[in-house]
Amino acid sequence: MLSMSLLLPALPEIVLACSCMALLMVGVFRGNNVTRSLSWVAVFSLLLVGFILSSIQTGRMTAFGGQFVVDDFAHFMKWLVIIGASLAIIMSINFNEQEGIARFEYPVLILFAALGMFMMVSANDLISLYIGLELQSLALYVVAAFRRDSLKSSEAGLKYFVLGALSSGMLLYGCSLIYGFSGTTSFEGLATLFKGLGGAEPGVGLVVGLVFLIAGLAFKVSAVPFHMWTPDVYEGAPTPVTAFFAVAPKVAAIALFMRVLMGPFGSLIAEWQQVIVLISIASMVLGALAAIRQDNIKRLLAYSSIGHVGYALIGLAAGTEAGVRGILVYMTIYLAMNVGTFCCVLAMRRTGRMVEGITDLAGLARNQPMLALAMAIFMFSMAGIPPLAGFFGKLYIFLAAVEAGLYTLAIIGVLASVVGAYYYLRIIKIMYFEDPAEIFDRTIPREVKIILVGTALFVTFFIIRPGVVVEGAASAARMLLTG
Amino acid sequence: MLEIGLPHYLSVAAILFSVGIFGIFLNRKNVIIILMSIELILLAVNINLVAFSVHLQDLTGQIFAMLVLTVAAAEAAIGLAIIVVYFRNRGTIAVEDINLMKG
Amino acid sequence: MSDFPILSIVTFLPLVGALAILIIRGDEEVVTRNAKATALWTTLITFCLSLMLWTGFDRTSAAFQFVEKHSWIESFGINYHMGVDGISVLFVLLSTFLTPICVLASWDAIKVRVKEYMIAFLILETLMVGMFCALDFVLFYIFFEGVLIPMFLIIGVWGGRRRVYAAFKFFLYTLTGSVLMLLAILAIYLQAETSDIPSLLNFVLPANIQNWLWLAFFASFAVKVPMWPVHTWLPDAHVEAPTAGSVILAGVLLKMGAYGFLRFSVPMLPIASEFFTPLIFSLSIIAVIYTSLVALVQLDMKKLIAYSSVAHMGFVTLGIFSLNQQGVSGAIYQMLSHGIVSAALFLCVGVIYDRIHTREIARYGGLAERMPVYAVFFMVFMLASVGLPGTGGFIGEILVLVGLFQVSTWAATLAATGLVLGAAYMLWLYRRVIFGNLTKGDLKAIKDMSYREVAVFTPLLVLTIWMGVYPMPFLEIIEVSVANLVEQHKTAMLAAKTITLAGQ
Amino acid sequence: MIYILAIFLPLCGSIIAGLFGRWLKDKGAQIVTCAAMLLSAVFSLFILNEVSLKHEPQTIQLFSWFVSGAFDVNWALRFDTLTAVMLVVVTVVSCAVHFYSIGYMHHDPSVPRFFSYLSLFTFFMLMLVTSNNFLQLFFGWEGVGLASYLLIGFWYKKPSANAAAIKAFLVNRVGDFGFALGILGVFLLYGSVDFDTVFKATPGKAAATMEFLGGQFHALTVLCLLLFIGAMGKSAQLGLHTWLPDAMEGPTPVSALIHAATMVTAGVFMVARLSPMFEFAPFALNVVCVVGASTAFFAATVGLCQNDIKRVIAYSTCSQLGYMFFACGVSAYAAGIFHLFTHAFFKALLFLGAGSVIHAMSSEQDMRKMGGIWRLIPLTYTMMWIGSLALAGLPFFAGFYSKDMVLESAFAANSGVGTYAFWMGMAAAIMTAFYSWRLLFMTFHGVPRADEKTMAHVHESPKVMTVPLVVLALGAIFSGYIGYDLFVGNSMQLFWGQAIFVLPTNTAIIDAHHVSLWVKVAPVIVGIVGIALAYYMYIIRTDLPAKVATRFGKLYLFLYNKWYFDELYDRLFVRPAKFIGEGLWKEGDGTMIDGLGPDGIAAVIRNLAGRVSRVQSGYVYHYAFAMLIGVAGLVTLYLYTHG
Amino acid sequence: MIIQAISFYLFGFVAVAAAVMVISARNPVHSVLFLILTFFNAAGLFVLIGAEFIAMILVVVYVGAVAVLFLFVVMMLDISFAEMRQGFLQYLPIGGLVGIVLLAELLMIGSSWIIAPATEDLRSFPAPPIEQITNTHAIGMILYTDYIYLFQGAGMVLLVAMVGAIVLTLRARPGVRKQKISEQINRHPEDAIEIKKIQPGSGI
Repeated sequence: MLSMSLLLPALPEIVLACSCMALLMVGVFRGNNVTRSLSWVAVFSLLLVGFILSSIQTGRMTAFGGQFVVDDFAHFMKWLVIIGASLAIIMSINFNEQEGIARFEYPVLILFAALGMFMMVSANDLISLYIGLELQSLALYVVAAFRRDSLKSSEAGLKYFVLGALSSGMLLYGCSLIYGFSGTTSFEGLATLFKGLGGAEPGVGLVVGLVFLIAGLAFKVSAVPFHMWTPDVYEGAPTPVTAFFAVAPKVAAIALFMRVLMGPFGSLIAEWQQVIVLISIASMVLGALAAIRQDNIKRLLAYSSIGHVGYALIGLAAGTEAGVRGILVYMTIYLAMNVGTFCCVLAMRRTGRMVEGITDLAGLARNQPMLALAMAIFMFSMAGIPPLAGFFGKLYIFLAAVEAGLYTLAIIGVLASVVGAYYYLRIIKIMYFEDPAEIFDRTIPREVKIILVGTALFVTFFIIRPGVVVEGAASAARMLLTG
Repeated sequence: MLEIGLPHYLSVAAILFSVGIFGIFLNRKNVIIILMSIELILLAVNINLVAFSVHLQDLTGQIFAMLVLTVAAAEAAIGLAIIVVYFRNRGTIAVEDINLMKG
Repeated sequence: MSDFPILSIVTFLPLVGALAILIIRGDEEVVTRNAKATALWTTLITFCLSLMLWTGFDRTSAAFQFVEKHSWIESFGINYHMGVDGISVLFVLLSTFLTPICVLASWDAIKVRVKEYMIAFLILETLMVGMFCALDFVLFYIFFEGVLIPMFLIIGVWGGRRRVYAAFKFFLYTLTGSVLMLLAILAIYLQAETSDIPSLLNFVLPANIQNWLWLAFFASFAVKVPMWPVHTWLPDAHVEAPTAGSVILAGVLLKMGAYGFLRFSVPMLPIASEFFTPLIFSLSIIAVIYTSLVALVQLDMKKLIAYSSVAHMGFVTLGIFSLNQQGVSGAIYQMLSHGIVSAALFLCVGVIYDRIHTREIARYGGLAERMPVYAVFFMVFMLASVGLPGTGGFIGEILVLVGLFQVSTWAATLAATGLVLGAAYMLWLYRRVIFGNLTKGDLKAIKDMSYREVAVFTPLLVLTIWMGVYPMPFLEIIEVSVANLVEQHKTAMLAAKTITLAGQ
Repeated sequence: MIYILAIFLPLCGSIIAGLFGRWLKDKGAQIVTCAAMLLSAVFSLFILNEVSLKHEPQTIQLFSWFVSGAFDVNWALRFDTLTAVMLVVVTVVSCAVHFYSIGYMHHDPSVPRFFSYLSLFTFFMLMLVTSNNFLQLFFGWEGVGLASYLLIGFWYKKPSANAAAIKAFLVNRVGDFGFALGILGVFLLYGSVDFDTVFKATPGKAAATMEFLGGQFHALTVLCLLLFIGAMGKSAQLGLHTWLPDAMEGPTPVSALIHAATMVTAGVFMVARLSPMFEFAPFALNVVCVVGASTAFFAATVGLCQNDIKRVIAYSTCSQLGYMFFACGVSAYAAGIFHLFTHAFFKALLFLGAGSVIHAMSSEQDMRKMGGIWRLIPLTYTMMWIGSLALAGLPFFAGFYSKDMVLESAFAANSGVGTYAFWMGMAAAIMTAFYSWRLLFMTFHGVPRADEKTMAHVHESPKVMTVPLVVLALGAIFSGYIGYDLFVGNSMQLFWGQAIFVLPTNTAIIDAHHVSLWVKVAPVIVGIVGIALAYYMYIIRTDLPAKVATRFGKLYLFLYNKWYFDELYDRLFVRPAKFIGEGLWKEGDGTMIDGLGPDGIAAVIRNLAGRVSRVQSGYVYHYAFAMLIGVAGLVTLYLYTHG
Repeated sequence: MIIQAISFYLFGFVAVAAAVMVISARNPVHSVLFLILTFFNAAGLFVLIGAEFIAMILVVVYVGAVAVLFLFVVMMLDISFAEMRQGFLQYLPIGGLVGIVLLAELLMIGSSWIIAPATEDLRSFPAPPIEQITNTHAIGMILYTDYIYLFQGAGMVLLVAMVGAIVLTLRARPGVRKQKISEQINRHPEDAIEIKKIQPGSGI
């Protein structure tokens, strides 16, 4: 008999799973006309989960025989997931209604995805890693194709699914090799094993398995060369879904990345550092280059997110506490910037129809100065220009890189950020320097407006008290590494 | 040669894995074939897992394989659903036609 | 007095003004009028407040003054640390002085989106002043880099025909340099485990990494100065920026690079500075001669003055890396006077640009007839730019040359050719614009300067002459800090030599 | 107080006339500036009396100019005999020119501006001569350059005037370039730029060497040569003389004041002022001497063939400056200054006279279009005679005393360069006489060559113009006689006091009193020969000049075109500078730096971006393939590096 | 031993051959059938190695459910096989090269594998000897206890798959007549018939 106290660490997940099912039931019985209230309930249940999360949080705890772990790191990342998921739901409410896809399954699926992410973040075993990943992925495949009458959306879903399945296959193959050559799937077991090696090279099979595992995870964070799905899916999926894709799964996947590489494989850094460095460089460079020629804002943001992941991976490549801290700060800020930006994209609507061309933003500064200002803030922030928050993200990442002696990586990183700045500036240019195009509808839903203002303020005034986020990230990072 | 050990199973798995991968990127005809290729990959993984499990005399691998099977089934369901949706919109599921978005 | 946060107030008051403008509502005309008024008053008050720095500054001390320190990012020991010394205080004043002038100069010239324009300028002022006051590396970098944002918008939104190209070039060029500097800052931070500038000034960095760090700083500051061959953004940015933008660009932003050299490269990386001095000298001298020759053949007034700025800043870098009292003081002085004079020259171009809407030199000629007052102002600033004794330009140049001559006669001689070439292009410009026969039709009805314009120019004129005839009040402020800097550099070099000797 | 007033009154006048010219109107501006000038002149005479005759040199410290470390410069006024003499020259001539200008410029629309400039010039000139350190000297130096620039370009609508103004400023700048380097060197060597400190320390530095441009040289020689480059620029010596003839584009009073009497002599003044340094740099002195002598000869040859009345006088000035320099070059500074003193009067007289002629001829300056007007403007005619006689050095006119003294000193120096200077001076003297009378004859005699209308207008100038002429004429007649004793005669030592320093071994000027008779007489004789020749060619055989010109066509053209200096400089400096500038701009900045730098990189990146975008083909199998390559690549990489 | 070897090679060879056919068959229906063949052979391999439970699951789940689902969809979508595209061979050289490199590497790992030391101690759930307890039994003992978390997780995955499949494909078509028994039974005449009183002679 499992006593309740043993389940306590997983209480948020349990609550989340229950609310998923409950909402599903309600939806099934009440139909699509309760979608709006259901969405709000979903948001509240997420917040409730967050509340539980915060109230039970005391140090590092494991459950289910060590397959599940919660610590400050998980706590931090879960909060990001909660925020990302909540905002994705809120952003979608009006959008889905306007697009005629307001169905009650949407919030439920997002909740399922969030549950998957929770499992990923708390994974302490290769199997729980896989299950969490799949739970998340399956939900995401569906929401990507959620606008099922749209060719683009279904194509996005199809591409995402095919490539996602392939990546799962690779990841699994890697897991199987790791399991086979180490005899365990438990992270703790692996950690003990590798520590026991005392710096000696592990078997080839293990490392090849690790490479496959990295490839699978790199797919989820859309790092080059496993990124190819990203632009197409971002473009095809409904905008709130894209916003969700851009933040929550990335947060979860990168958390998993850290959890795996810094945890059990921490002492094998010599084996994987090179791989991460290569992936990171490729992501930064490609993210910067490919975005230049884009005309669709969602595609552009896709490449932008590829670039951002490249930066985040710098912190991973550093393989230090500072690196982890940098990633956490980076992802927090990244989340705010991206959600904000997608709110702006949501506001791009003419006579009730979405427009996604970058040129449609022309002269926005004249027509809707506040919207343009917010967008400009996000763009400058993404380019990493101080005093906006994006700068701090890069600051901590590069601090970690320099500390770890990864000078070449850091230099390539900053140079790529300059190239990347070009396309962010291009958007600002179009908004501010060009003659106004046709005006957008002025009916931005109130929720979206609030999110927009909130994220913009966060990005702008992050500078005043960066400590709040940074300290949290620091303690999370410490816990990830020291346990 | 006659002594059948772990390497043999691993080799079969590796070959199946490769065949599956070949199937994905050499296929131009039908998305469903791709789905089947994925099933092949997962099968390869399962062979690996089971082989290791038996070799290590550890049940974890078999549990893992079972879960993989479960997930694979779920994945197939979703995949087929997406293909159906796509087919309804596009009228074809030829892989070569799935390139509305690019660049 | 000591706990009155004067620096923070001077820094952030413009930001408050910007927020005030932001919340102005109403129809276009009212907003425009109120925005202008608010901006003007804010900048004027800021300037008046900043005069407290002038009066309250202890001229006998090389220490940082008006220091404020609050913890900011605790776990990293990064503080909000502000303060000024003799090197920086005058730049603060220069910034606060030029901004109201810019606002006034834009009064009628800017007709669209005035509100945004004024906000951009006020933010720019905050960032500029903050940069000169920052005593924490990270804080410094934030201000240093943040300047790009408002400037990018100012050039891009209110600029000329090729404004987009110019704005991008400006932004990306300077960004490239800055990000490399950021890495250097981080490396220093990790070495010294502090980002506090006063502490870092006394921290000895290992000799083997100094060169790399120096190059990273160089990448940033050289672009900002700008030094040859990374100067090409400047002519474009200047030409396309609105008048006030050019004024700030030439008046303050160019000084940021040289200030960086003074504040960081020289004191923190003494060995590398010494090592790279020949490089700096070569580039600066090329800049002086090269850009002077290029200025000679310009067809666009602003471009000509922009190129002349490059040449003048060449003197500044020469002075700084002379690493002696006269050279460094002269460099600072040259920066100040160039800040005033080039600003005034750009304003001069702006005056006629506002009337005829072209900057092409060939479209002008014979303005002296219709615009005698303008001719006089232009003349004085032109001569100051030429470095005529009795104007601010002279003091800086001669001090730089005095300092330089002690280090390298070659460098001084070659740099001095800049005096001849400088006179050539400026006089020729003046002749083509002001002198000659007034033949062009649209010039016949051109009006002389209005009272507002005279009000803009008069303080600049007074300062130019003052700085030339009685520069002591300025030099006094500079001297002690520079002496301290030079002394420290010497000590550091001595220590380095001893270590090398001991190592052998 | 008087000392200070003497210097700053012109500045006040200038500022008042300049700023308030619009309200004061022409009259007011004239009154203010002339009154200031007159007072200043009176004070100067007083100062001369105090300082030179009562031997009370003094220095007035005003305030600190700038201090940077050891580099300490003060505003100060130094009054010694050299200064006092210059003060008198400057203020008196300036005063005369001010008054003259009232008449000469009364048609001009911007009279206040003109007077403001004139007074400003005077102020700078006074600052120059009273400077107590190198920097202040430089201040005045550049200041007069500025004023000269302004005044040459006074008629800003005339393109030629603008060109001349710029040329004047730029050529002067070239000189100043040397001057500035000299100052830097002085500071490096002495650690100070105060005259007193420097002069005191000079004997101790006589053997010092310094590094300059990679070589070790005798320090004082280097410094003196550098400083002399400055003097060459300002005093239009060979090589840097090209601006002076062009400067005649300015109003004639300006030519009289600046380009004859005062500013151009600043170089001579400087050499005399720095005599304590030059004395220890014999090589530099030799250079000064050779340059001066060459200039004297060169300018005289060019003067032979010019047709513009003012240009003739300008080349004459150039030539006379050469005399002064070679006097200094043989350590006869006093003789140089003496010639400067007398020359100021008669050359200003000649210019103002020429101005009067031009005024009469309705602004005609070409002598070929004059002639036969001596009856119409007798007073001017007389004045020109007096000026020419003084210039030619005929006995008892001012030039006689000073020029003879210069030539005798050169001869008495008894050195190679001295002898060279002497013979060059003699050659120049005969040409001087020739072209002076050529000028007189072409302008005043013969048949009128101007058109009817002009001739009908010819009239004597008003009083306000002629009175200054008379004053200067008096100077041109008597200054030599009066000054001889004080400047170069027996009272010499006492008169100059500490102002001029001559090494006891350099005795040229004392020996000059004891040279053989033929040396003393020769200048007069060659003067008369020159006059006779001119008379023969321009009065008796009026067809001869044309014949000579065709006979020696090449030579004539060579001289007529001023030895092709302008063309040479144009080819050598101006055009290459523009060409290089254009090249650097278009090719250097445009093609090279931008092409390889920002624009080039941007193009490459855009190109790459296009390629990268094309890779994103939209086909799932490509994407899968990319993943496969990725994973295969990483595995291979690992096996390769670790296997 | 020989039998075991022969069986292994038989199963292995057929599985691989069928897999190749899966991806190269022109007709998708054939592909599905070959897939089923592959699975059967894989199941055979599992039995051979002693993991009979997994083998059974494989047959039941895959052959019984998944493969049939595939078949169903293939039939439903009714692709015309006439328009077979060429281009298959276009990428073969490079693709094949990469694939073969990867395969070679994997095979190398498989054959030269070294199991890390100390794996004995790391095993979470050592398999009990087959003599004491059957494979199925052993799995059953841990699946619902120690692996309850993952089991539940897998359940959620299936739930999501179900929801997802429905959400994507189910559409309420207008005009489809459905039998609603409760409504039919609860009908009253009043609901069905409306009686209108018509004035005689006025017409309708």
